[in-house]
Amino acid sequence: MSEYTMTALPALGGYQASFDGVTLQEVTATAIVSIAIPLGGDDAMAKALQDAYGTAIPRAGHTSLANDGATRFLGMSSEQMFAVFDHAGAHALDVIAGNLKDAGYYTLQSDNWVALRISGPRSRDALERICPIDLNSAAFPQGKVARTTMEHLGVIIYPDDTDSFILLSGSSSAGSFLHALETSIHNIL
Amino acid sequence: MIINHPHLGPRDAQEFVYLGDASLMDRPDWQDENAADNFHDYLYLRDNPDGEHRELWYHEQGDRSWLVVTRNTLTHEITRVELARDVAIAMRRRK
Amino acid sequence: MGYSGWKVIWQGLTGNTGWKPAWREPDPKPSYDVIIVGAGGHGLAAAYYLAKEFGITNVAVIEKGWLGSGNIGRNTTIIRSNYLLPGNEPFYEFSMKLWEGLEQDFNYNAMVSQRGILNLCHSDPQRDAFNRRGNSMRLAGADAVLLDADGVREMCPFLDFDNARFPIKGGILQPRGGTVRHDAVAWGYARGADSQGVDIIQNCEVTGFVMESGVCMGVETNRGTIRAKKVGVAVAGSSGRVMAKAGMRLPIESHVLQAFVTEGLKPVLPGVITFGAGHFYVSQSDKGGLVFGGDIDGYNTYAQRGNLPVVEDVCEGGMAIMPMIGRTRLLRSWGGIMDMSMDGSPFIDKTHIDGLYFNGGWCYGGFKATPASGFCFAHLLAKDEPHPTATKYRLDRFRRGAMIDEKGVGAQPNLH
Amino acid sequence: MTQKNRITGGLVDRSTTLNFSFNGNRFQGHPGDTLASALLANGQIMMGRSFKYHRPRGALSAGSEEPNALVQLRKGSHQEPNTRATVAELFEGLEATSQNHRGSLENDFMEITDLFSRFLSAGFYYKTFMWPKSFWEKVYEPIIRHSAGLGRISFEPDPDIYDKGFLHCDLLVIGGGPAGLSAALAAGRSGARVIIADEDFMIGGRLNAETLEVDGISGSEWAARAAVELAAMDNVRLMARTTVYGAYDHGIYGALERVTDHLVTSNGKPRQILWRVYSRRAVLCAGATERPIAFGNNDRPGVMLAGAVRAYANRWGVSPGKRVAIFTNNDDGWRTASDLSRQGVNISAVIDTRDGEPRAQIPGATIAMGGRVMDTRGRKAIHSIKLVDGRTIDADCLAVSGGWNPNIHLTGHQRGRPAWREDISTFVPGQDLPAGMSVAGAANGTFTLAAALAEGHAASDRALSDLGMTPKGGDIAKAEDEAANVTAFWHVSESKARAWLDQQNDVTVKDIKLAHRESFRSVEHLKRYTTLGMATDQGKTANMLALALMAECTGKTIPETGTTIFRPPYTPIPMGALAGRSRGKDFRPYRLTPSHKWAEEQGAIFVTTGMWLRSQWFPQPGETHWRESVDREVAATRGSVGICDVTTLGKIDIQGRDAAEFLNKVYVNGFATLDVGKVRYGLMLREDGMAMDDGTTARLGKNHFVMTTTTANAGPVFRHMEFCRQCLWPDMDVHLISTTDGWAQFAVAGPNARKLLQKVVDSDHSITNEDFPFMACGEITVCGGTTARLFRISFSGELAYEIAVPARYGDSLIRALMAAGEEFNVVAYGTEALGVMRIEKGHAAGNELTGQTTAANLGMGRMVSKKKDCIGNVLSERPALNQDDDLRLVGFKPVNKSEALASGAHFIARGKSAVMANDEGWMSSVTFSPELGHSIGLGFIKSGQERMGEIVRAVDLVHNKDIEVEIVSPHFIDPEGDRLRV
Repeated sequence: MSEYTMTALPALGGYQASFDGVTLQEVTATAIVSIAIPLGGDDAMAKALQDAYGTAIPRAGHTSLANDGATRFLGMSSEQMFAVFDHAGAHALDVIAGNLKDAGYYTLQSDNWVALRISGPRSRDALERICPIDLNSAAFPQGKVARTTMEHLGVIIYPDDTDSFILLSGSSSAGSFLHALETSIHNIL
Repeated sequence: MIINHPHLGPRDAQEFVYLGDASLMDRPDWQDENAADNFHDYLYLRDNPDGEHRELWYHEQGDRSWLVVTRNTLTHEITRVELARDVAIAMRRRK
Repeated sequence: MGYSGWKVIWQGLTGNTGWKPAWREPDPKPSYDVIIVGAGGHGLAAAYYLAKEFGITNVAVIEKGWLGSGNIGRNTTIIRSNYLLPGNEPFYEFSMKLWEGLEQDFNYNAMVSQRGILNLCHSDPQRDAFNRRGNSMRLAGADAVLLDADGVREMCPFLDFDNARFPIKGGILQPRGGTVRHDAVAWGYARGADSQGVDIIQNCEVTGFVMESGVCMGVETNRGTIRAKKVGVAVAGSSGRVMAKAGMRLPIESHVLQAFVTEGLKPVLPGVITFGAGHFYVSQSDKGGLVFGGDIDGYNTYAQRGNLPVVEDVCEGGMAIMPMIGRTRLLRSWGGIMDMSMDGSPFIDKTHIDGLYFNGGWCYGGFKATPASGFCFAHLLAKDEPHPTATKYRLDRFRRGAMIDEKGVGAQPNLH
Repeated sequence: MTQKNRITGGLVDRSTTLNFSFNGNRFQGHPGDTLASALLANGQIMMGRSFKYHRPRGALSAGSEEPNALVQLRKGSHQEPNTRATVAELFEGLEATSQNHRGSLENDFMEITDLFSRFLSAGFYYKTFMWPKSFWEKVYEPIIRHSAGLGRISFEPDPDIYDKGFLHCDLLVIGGGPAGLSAALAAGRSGARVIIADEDFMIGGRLNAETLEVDGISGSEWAARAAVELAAMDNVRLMARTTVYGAYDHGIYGALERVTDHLVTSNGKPRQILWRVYSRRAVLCAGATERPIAFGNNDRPGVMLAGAVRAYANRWGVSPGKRVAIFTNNDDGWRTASDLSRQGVNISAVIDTRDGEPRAQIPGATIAMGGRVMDTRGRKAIHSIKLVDGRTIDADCLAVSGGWNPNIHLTGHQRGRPAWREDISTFVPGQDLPAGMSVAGAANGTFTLAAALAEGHAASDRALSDLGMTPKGGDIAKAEDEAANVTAFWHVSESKARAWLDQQNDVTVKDIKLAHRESFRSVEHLKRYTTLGMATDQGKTANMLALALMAECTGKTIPETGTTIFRPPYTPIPMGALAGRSRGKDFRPYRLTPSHKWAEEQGAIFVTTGMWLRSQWFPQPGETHWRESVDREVAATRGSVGICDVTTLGKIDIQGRDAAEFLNKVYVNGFATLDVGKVRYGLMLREDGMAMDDGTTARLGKNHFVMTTTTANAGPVFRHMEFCRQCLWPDMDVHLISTTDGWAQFAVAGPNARKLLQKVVDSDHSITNEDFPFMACGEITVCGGTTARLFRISFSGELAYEIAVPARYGDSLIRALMAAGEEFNVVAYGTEALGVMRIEKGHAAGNELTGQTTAANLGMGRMVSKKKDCIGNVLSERPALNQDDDLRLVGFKPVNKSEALASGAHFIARGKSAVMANDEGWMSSVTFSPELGHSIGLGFIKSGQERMGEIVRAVDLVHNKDIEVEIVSPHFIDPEGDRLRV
């Protein structure tokens, strides 16, 4: 056993704050694994996903949910999806690889991203100040995902509940991203 | 500008990075006897039309796909948007 | 008629009714020694110097619209000779020297104002690059001064030194840089050329070239055929579509560069300032407006208008270095079409077609080059050999691998 | 002071009184007032000075087209120049001052320019100030610059904050007048997503300025009720104080919302919001702007637009004068007379350029049909007017109406050309409107109320049908069509005195004639030569008249003479709003490495590299100069072991059956043969043969590689490889994803690097020289099972590794490494020490990879494989890139060891003069080498490889330095690389 212990430090130290009509919190212990579909391997991947998770390959811009509801697949492009699921530690890759076998190429992405949930009746008002995507519940219902840019930062956004959105942005700029969100909230209140 | 992405629908062109004429997909054969001239024309010469222009846009703040956008350089009207990869595969079939 | 203060006073006393037209509005003659296509700054300057320096006065300048309607009338009026590469620096320094004697030369006050141009740097590598460039300038006989942060602060105390995302580490100053009243340059050259017998033919669009056994013998226009021994094309912005009429493909793309001016203000800026960590450069016009610009929009276009992302990006750059202008209002924005070349440098060259000469590819640096470009193009048209300061601006340089790439970004026009 | 011009009626809240000051004088007004209406109410007619002749001026208009009444609003750092008093909403304590005068507003020393005006005609400055040459910058220009300009800025940072936002709608309605409200109601009731924006703080447009009725109630009341209905709809966003300033491609509009400008303070909230509106359809209902008539001294305070005078009376309960005269060429002017007369204002005369019967009975007024005003009297405010027939009439306010011009500006933002309509003698929107836009109401030349309401409703129905929605807008609001006949009349030719067109820039009828005489005849020449329409109002009230006059001069029709092109913004937009939050430290985001917190604790000095903040060096107690710290870090690393955070290097995960072949094509050197578990240095060219980027790529599995790029090129390289993958070789099975932020990576360098690492790497992974030799790589675990990657690569030239763990463990790892290194006196080193060691080692970096250098220039020509296809190899063979005297990267040291080299110096042969013709190259990187004890440098010099030992000069003219240097190998330390392999 090593004399040095490694402790995981969330990008924002587990940030959480509530404002009038908006709640903002860092989502920790979330694993993200990118799954690339080999050229010509769509059918094999479709089958693997069906067998392991009982769901289909999400089209780009859409998400699909495992039948146990625990894993959400984000369609990042026609040949790439992100698997998002609760998982502490750094071995998430093995989970996906174990389930989908050699149907895809897998890359650990958990630590590339900081994940924030913004929720509450005024969450759209706050996001309106930085997000070019139309977040109207009819235009952007649950089951959709978009990758775009907010305040010069790349962001992946998807609704995970009514008036609730998950935001993924680069972990190295987590502080600036949080600042952008907090500013938006300050500006609308 | 708005680019109507074949998979993602209308997105602000600000999410994209522009490269140039779609002819840049048609890279010459390095072993051709006229390779030097072919590469020169390929990399440096442009039709630069005033009117319909097929051009390459990269969805950097999106799905990372390269698109072939057909856009009018006088009016900016966009009449067609294709995935560059599909276009490239079709091009190779023709060859 | 000659212009002078006395003339202004005399005319004032006599009701300003004695002023003569600044130029004639002649009909095209059947033929000329030289036709220059494009009555923009470069075309008019070329005609002026053909007549004045090379004694060739049987010249027509043919313009699709009104004279000066191209980029000479829609730029940000900056003059400088702060280039790095040997292919460029001597040419731009030659241009600077011509600017310095221009008004007395063509008897028109173009308000050449050498209040200095300051490029800011924000990192050590940037400072090293400025050092290299400053030395290039000095080797070419130009002026260059390197400033540290304190030197910049002394000159422009209003810049954001204390709260900047990209701290100002210093800058390179060319004291002889500055601004010129852009329209007046076109008008001065037009008046000067016209007074020496050059025909400036406005609202005359070139529809084709007269080709006889592979030689260019003139131009077809909407006002008939006009023949000439030599045809020089200087239509930057439209080079692609005009040269296409001669069957040429060019190492050029057309892009739009937006420019901006604010409401008038009492004096704010000493000279020209450019931001080294964002896309923003600014000066103040004699009328008081802050004239500024930034990056090109980045997509091929012939439409003289841009879009919001670049508008906002440029203004962000402005606020980043000068937070004092927050309550100053943007009054007007406009766009000009740039000949963006494959290495960011221009062409002044014969084409492979006898009798057809080409001047273009100025990217967004054409205004400062106007006098030298006109002079060197006239030199080429008159003597059939390049002027000593413009020997590198050849159309075949990419085939040879002799690029003149100041920015080092390669064959992607929208990055230059 | 009493509000002597305040009359009955109006929409201001008289129950509340607001105090404000103008030029220090205290006044009172009411909520609902603008600064202009309040000043007029208080009898303050003169409000400013003109740009060129410093003529006394009052408000001409009651809206955003105002050329004259410009003031400096607020004080100190909040000072806001060139604010239109006619749109500035009054608030308690408002402070305004007039501008562009020396001395007081009333006694402006600069007014003498007016006496010399005959010498200052259009373009006079192009004809003089040329002698003596040196006088321009020194004398003439400073004088011009100080007398020109308008308001002053505070020179302090703008204390307010601004925000931006994005809105989406089916229908954007631009303008909240009758047509706009009608359109918005129709669309809103149909369930469409609607945004309706109006620049005014009170919705209703002209309805608030007129006495017309809609649906049997007053127009203003109807507008108020419509606003309430719209505000109540979830699918409608009603935006007052919001100017749609520009029409951009594909239905995108720019809009500025003024959130706190009408408040005493913005209380830390955004002052204004710059909205980007994505609309599927838009209807422009921007109304129309009245135009004046040109006649002698028509610029005096008190001469106003008739519609404005009517607006001040009807909306603000203010009569600008006690004896008001009207000068009109249309029926609309008469409404001003009857409306004011009905409110008991004395109308001294109505002068109508048309013959025929008076259009109304105005008690006590002199009626002059077929009459014309020739001149006015009264320097700081008119007191009388003179008619062409010689009559003089008392008037302290002259209301002028020359007809109305539709506000078609946004229809022209994409260079759509307007069309001429003879019947109303003005331009209306042409055919080529911006895609998705339609126009309704006065903006479309439909000047009467009932017709405007109907047109707005119809435009909405058409838009919705286009979008496949069912219009359910209900009935069109009912109203009468008022009389609105007009007969074109532009200027009074009998006037001898100067007649103004552009009042702000002082462009007169004479100037137009002069421009014509001097052949500045095209509209653009006219504008540029006379400065017509170039002022803050963009000639909204002037351009049409000037055009008509030029047409007269040339004998052409007005449409033949042309129109000027409209440019965004419709009204001026503060720079602060356009920048939004992106200023100061928020100009761009910060990227921080996983060891940032730890480095802060160590008191590290940080440097900005791109978006990243990196540790530059770690000062220790007692160190006073950065060189001390850096020299110590280098010495300690070369002497024992040092650690550097290299997380910022780009990391790209590359997988796929064809990954190896793919790398073979993007790198100039071979990768297909790289063994699993090995790392290789790779050089990437652009297609033009220039070096693009370099780095190491590790093969973790048969189909799995991890590439590192330079910090600066991480993005461009990724984009380039996606281009190659998707556009050039689409049938390759390769997949890319960035993992830059995912892994914390540290370089551990120095003779004791292995000993240190062995303490943190779990024992089941052997990293002995045998098991883990130079250029080995592998996936391991550290500190008891944490996933990690280890690469045996070296940038410093020492025995070195780079170790990576998932970013969340980065903080732990740096602490563990430093703790483990204590026994070896480990140091943390920053980018400076990194740079010193790479120069000592002769590695090229950013200063060498300038995008202008080939592999050959960098001394890596032999790496470029000729046996395979790779990006850049064909064009890298062009002659000019392969000459005998090509630049070559070599090392340099000063002949006199005590001298410091300078980066950016140029090389000149000894005995040659320092001119460009003798330029042989330049010094790209320099440093002091602690190991060698003197300054060393890397640089490019012609045929460098063949000139070892030669002495040349490094000339640094900008620092007046010229020293002799010796050309040496770029590998200053351990040229054989023995240290790497131990």
